[in-house]
Amino acid sequence: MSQRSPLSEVKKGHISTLLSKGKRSDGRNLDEMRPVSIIEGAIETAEGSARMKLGNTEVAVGIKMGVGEPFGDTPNKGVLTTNVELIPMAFEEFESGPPSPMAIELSRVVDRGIRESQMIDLEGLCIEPKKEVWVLYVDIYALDYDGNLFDASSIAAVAALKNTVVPAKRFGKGEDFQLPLRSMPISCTTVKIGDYLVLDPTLEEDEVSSARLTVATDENGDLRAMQKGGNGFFTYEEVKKAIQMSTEAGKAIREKL
Amino acid sequence: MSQRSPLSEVKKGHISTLLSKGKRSDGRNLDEMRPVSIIEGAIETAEGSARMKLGNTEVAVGIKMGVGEPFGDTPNKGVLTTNVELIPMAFEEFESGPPSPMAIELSRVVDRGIRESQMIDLEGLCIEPKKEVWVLYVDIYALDYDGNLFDASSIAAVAALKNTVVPAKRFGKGEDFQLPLRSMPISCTTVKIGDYLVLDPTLEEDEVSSARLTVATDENGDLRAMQKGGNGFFTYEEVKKAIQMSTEAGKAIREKL
Amino acid sequence: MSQRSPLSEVKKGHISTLLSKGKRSDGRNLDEMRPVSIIEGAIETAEGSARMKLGNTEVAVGIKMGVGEPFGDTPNKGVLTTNVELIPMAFEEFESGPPSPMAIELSRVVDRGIRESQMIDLEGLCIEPKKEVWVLYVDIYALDYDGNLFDASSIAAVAALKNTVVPAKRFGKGEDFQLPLRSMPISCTTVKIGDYLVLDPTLEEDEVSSARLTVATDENGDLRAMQKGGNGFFTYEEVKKAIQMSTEAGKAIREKL
Amino acid sequence: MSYGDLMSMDLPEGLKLIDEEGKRLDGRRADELRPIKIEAGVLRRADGSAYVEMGKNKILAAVYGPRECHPRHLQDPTRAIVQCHYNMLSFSVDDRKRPGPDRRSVEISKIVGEALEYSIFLEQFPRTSIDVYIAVLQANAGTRCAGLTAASVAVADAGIPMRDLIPACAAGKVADTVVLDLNKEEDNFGDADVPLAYIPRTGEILLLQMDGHLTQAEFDRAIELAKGGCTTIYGLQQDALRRRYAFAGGDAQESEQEAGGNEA
Amino acid sequence: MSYGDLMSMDLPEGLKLIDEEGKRLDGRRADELRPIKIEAGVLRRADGSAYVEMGKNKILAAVYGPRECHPRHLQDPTRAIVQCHYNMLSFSVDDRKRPGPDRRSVEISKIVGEALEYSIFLEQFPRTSIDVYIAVLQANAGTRCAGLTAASVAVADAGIPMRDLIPACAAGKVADTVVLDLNKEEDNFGDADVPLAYIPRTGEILLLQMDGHLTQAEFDRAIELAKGGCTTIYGLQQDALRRRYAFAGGDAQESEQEAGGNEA
Amino acid sequence: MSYGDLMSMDLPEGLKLIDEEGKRLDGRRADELRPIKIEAGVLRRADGSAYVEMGKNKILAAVYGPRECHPRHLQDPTRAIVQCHYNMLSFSVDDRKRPGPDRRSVEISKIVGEALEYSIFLEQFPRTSIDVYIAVLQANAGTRCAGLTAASVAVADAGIPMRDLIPACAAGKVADTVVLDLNKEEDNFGDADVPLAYIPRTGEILLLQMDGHLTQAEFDRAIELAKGGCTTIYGLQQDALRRRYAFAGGDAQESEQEAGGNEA
Repeated sequence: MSQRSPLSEVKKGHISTLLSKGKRSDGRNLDEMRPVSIIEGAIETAEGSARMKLGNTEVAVGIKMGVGEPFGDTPNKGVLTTNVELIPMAFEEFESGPPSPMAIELSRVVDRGIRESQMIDLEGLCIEPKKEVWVLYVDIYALDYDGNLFDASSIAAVAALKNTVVPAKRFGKGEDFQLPLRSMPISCTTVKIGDYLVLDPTLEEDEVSSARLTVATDENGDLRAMQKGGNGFFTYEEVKKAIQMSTEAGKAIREKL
Repeated sequence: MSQRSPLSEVKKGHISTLLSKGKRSDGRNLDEMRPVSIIEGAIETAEGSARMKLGNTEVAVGIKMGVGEPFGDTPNKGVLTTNVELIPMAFEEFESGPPSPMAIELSRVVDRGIRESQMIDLEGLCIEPKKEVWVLYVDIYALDYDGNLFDASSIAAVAALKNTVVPAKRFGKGEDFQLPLRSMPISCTTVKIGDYLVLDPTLEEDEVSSARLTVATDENGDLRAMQKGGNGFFTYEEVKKAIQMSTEAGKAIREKL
Repeated sequence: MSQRSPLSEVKKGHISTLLSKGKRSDGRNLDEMRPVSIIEGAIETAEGSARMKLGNTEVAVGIKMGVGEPFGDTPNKGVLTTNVELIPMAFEEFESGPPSPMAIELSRVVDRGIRESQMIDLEGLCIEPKKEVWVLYVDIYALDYDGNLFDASSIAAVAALKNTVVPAKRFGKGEDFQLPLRSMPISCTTVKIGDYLVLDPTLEEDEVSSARLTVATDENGDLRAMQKGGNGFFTYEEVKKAIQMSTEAGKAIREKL
Repeated sequence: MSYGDLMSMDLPEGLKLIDEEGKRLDGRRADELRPIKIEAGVLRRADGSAYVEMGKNKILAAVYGPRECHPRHLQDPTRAIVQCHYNMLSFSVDDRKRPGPDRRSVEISKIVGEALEYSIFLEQFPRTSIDVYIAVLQANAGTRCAGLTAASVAVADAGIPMRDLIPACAAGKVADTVVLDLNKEEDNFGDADVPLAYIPRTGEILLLQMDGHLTQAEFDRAIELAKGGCTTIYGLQQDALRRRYAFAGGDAQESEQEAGGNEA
Repeated sequence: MSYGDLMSMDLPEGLKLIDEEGKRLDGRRADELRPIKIEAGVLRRADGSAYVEMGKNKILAAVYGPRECHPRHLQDPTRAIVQCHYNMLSFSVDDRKRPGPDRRSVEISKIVGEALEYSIFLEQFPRTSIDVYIAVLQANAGTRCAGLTAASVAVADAGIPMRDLIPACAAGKVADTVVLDLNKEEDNFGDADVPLAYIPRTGEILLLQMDGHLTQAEFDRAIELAKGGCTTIYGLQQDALRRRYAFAGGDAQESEQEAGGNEA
Repeated sequence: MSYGDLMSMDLPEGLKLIDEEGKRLDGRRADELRPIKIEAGVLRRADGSAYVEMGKNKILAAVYGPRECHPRHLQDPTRAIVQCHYNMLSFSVDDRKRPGPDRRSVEISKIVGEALEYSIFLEQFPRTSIDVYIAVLQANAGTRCAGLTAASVAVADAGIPMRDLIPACAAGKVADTVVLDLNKEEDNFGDADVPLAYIPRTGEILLLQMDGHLTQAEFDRAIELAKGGCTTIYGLQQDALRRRYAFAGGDAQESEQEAGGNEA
């Protein structure tokens, strides 16, 4: 996003010319998501799972659970950990080793989309206050990368959480039960290319964009999380427009889940 | 083993010519180990120890023990950890820092030779089921490297385990006692140079070889562990011949321990 | 200290010429410390703190405390941990990441100055023998570097410990109380440039010096810790003279605390 | 009541984040910033530096560069890059923080660095790195905004050509009220937090995050308040640099400037 | 009985790994492979890729290269090197695995990479690296063999000149019987495991390990079974590539091929 | 009484570190070194090596170089650098030590390396590194001094041009008495420890530390004793090298040399 090589200037010119005619290189409208395909529950070793394609971007999400101690300041709540792994299988520039700043930002934005929206009823994951709670890991792996992992990751995480069954029997804690969920926030991302805002950018679009805005909205159209990225700016009018595009796209995706 | 520099092609030619005459550059037969010298119990701070030379290859092995919790799936068994350290003292290409793939493969092969052969009576290291067991560390340091650390490490580990005394008194767990052992598997390694199989390779031989086979056999000549390495191949006939060479050499070494 | 680039040879010549006239580039006498300014207690989130300037060298020290288990061999003593962070804010050659050998030596010398001098009454930090003791972290950050972090760090640490209040109430362990202190050792450092010994070196002086001697003395002028550094030598006469300079300077600083 | 108590508990009974008269725990009105102090040029070794107090936040920023870019593979032949390191000192929070970067500080470093990149004429210094270090000595909610405010002054103090200074502050929602510049208690027990970096002259938004739950109307109000806060802080940044240049050559002055009300 | 129960216990009473009729827990005969599905060209970004299901194992492999070798000091001026990374995803096993390589995966990466090196004409690409990534989505014993099987198809899918495809599978000993292709329960409660990679056309053995306790006669029988398994798998690898090339240009087809019996 | 008991407790009742006749726990007088054995040229792969026993300390040292300097950024165009790595093997102490460097070993490596640098004509080998590895097989107080003693012999064994050999030993204070060369019990229950490296011929002090509590007069006495110890050790270092060169070509000899009293 930030590296402006001569090549990407050419690419940018090409993409901008198309945008000025209201077109994108893959034929989409500016406010249109790529095709979404989600396979839920395909991983039997996980408590819940989803494989998701957003255009050519593909991720796998698995939910694992265990029993552990609660944090001292939330003695009656389960513990949630969200992690995005950008494995080199997915893209030639992803590297093994400690997570890059990009992977960390992704993890934290997805985590906030789940945590701050209070999607999961964490109090329903308390076994014994102060002593035992369910620990929930949301592990997201990028398998094939063509831009906008923010949305692919967070939507696939929501899908995986939806089919998660708490493995209570395996841990000797009574009968298995469905993970207790409340609202279901959907994150959608817009980037700015020149003066245009486009939804759900491909990698090519992402590379020539100057700024990014991810917006998580809930069933009521309320805002649940937001993250601006990139070394460009938005005006407040642009922010409002991006919020509107994300809200609309979120509605459409929520219906598919 | 895998790097084929022009120099090693020359070396390989020389070594192959000798082999075609049934000779090796240090005068050994193809199925002959280098001289073995073992000093047991030289490290007073260890519960058991051995310094071993295999030709010019030298290792030091020390056994340390402590009291800890058993693993959940083996509540009545002691815990075994095997670790090979390829410290830069031993060879100019060994580096400080996290263990190399070579060091990890070595550690795991030596560990399997001890663990899968059930050499140690791990149930005899249980203090109180589910609560307290003896924890046993087999730490192997390469001091001087001239090839075939697989055999030097695993044989020295066996020698060190043989003279290990469980320090029960120091930990307030009754009287000291000899580490309970069962079978005594011996690992011997063969490499393939051109079409020849040679036992106990020197570093020079290792560098020009295409494949390696380590075979651990017990008192009955049964197979207890095996590991093929290198980017060349063995035919099944070659595997059988290597097993035979390892079995014979193992018998001879077992008598010395 | 050890790198002798051509530039520093020139610098060294200049500094030596001055020294031969009994002068230093900032006008000080050879046995004179730079101006010391200490602000105690400025960090409200810390149990004790000090910001200290020694000439243009500046450090911030904060003391944090918690409750933990004692070490097995000191069941009735609090636990002390001292750490110096050479953050890149302070100097262009300091790097993020694991501590450099310089940072580790600094930490350990400051730690010994506090620990071996028995400055803190660690037995007064026992809550319940073998079970609970106070854990005390002395964290020292270099903010601006112009030489002699040994003295800036250790003097600022002493100043921060002096205003430390044990947060017993916050941890439900009774009333807050002043950290129990005994003696108050002061470390002063001398370096050797050519044949001259100079106290409290600036970075420039440090870079052209061949050896360093840090000496911690107590109220009685007794020796409490010592550390020689650098790849040059001292004669025993020089060591005696450096001890004398450090003892005198330590007295003067002790009066200011 | 101690800090620790407030931190680890639910809102203590009887405590109201906003009282009947609309006053907050620390006596502020909804649209009021905490007292702010900004000082430029406080360190000798760094090329530029600044110190900011914003309520109980105490923050140092230092800038080195433009200088040779390490690690090399990050070099850009067409422009400088900004490498920002946000660092909470171990004793800046109630429970000691282990030294070194955690995931939170990596994320903050990234978004603060991106905002700074926009403000600098990077094309003038190809292949170089501009390294920005933010050290939080004492934290009390809002450190990313105060850190960016300080870092921007430090970049200016280093004499690096800039498009403009970047002021930053947060707004949020507390006890059903949209308020400016949350302190720690409000952040812990509030409903939403919206950090914003905004250049008053151009209306450009360079940093924007949101946590919690806001209607779109509440979000509008939060942005409105935060814009006002940024405008005030922008003035204080300029004052600090003016004082710095006025006394250049001598030691930096210990002149304090407090921001009381704020007509956002 | 759940997975977890089987994993952490001794063999539950009454459960027989092989019944009176010689059938195994999942109904297979001693010389029978689990159902296998192989698909080539399943990822868009990688130069080559493959997906393998072998019983309950689900494995992806991707290949990048030949490309510039990183880190540089591993470059070989005379040939390409293969860098293989075997990776079990955190949720592929019952107890969550911490992301990142552990010692087991480093060892598997090494021996699988060595086998692949033999199969590629490395001399044609001096100074380059061929990077192979194996991701285990779901594990059920035998992942190193299934991973190598998948990786070899992915190398072919990348169009890299190869000596031959490499099929791999294990044999072992369970309840005193030598059997082909152990599943997880058999691996946990069995007596020995012998993974093998074997090229049927030439008889070359490229990967061989053994764990447990076997007489030399039992070892012979295990190798015999595993050779037969490799021969079957080799055919399925070829089929997958044929389907891939037949439909090249379109999306990879979801055509499934099951391997029932095996006349080893 | 076992090692472990001594280590983790206060001085056991009735045990006197120095008895009525002035004898120490191991029978030595106050000014007496422990038995010392030094052997040069004990490893084949290293360019130089040495083995030292000093009481119950067992220490190997190896030297590689001068050779190309890694990492590159440490290269000095005007001289060689010394990179010293002091390493306690995991089983060299009562409680197993995790392999790899800890903070203590980093500090010892630094100060031992600095002392060695002084002894080598570094200017003769610009841009290179001389790598010194010290492995403590068994530890019993005084390993940094014994390690430096060994390393200096190993440097000589590598044929690297040196100013002089470096002997090192410690003095300290035990039960109100200043004594030479503390063993483990004395180190644990003593009042002060003063490691010293000192070249007898020139009077140069290359390593000096102090821990504990000494009056300045006691410090003088400790240095006096340690100087004497160094003089004795210096002779043993020379003997070891003489034996090594006398038998050069054959295997290193297992000749032992004991240092009894010491006329310091």
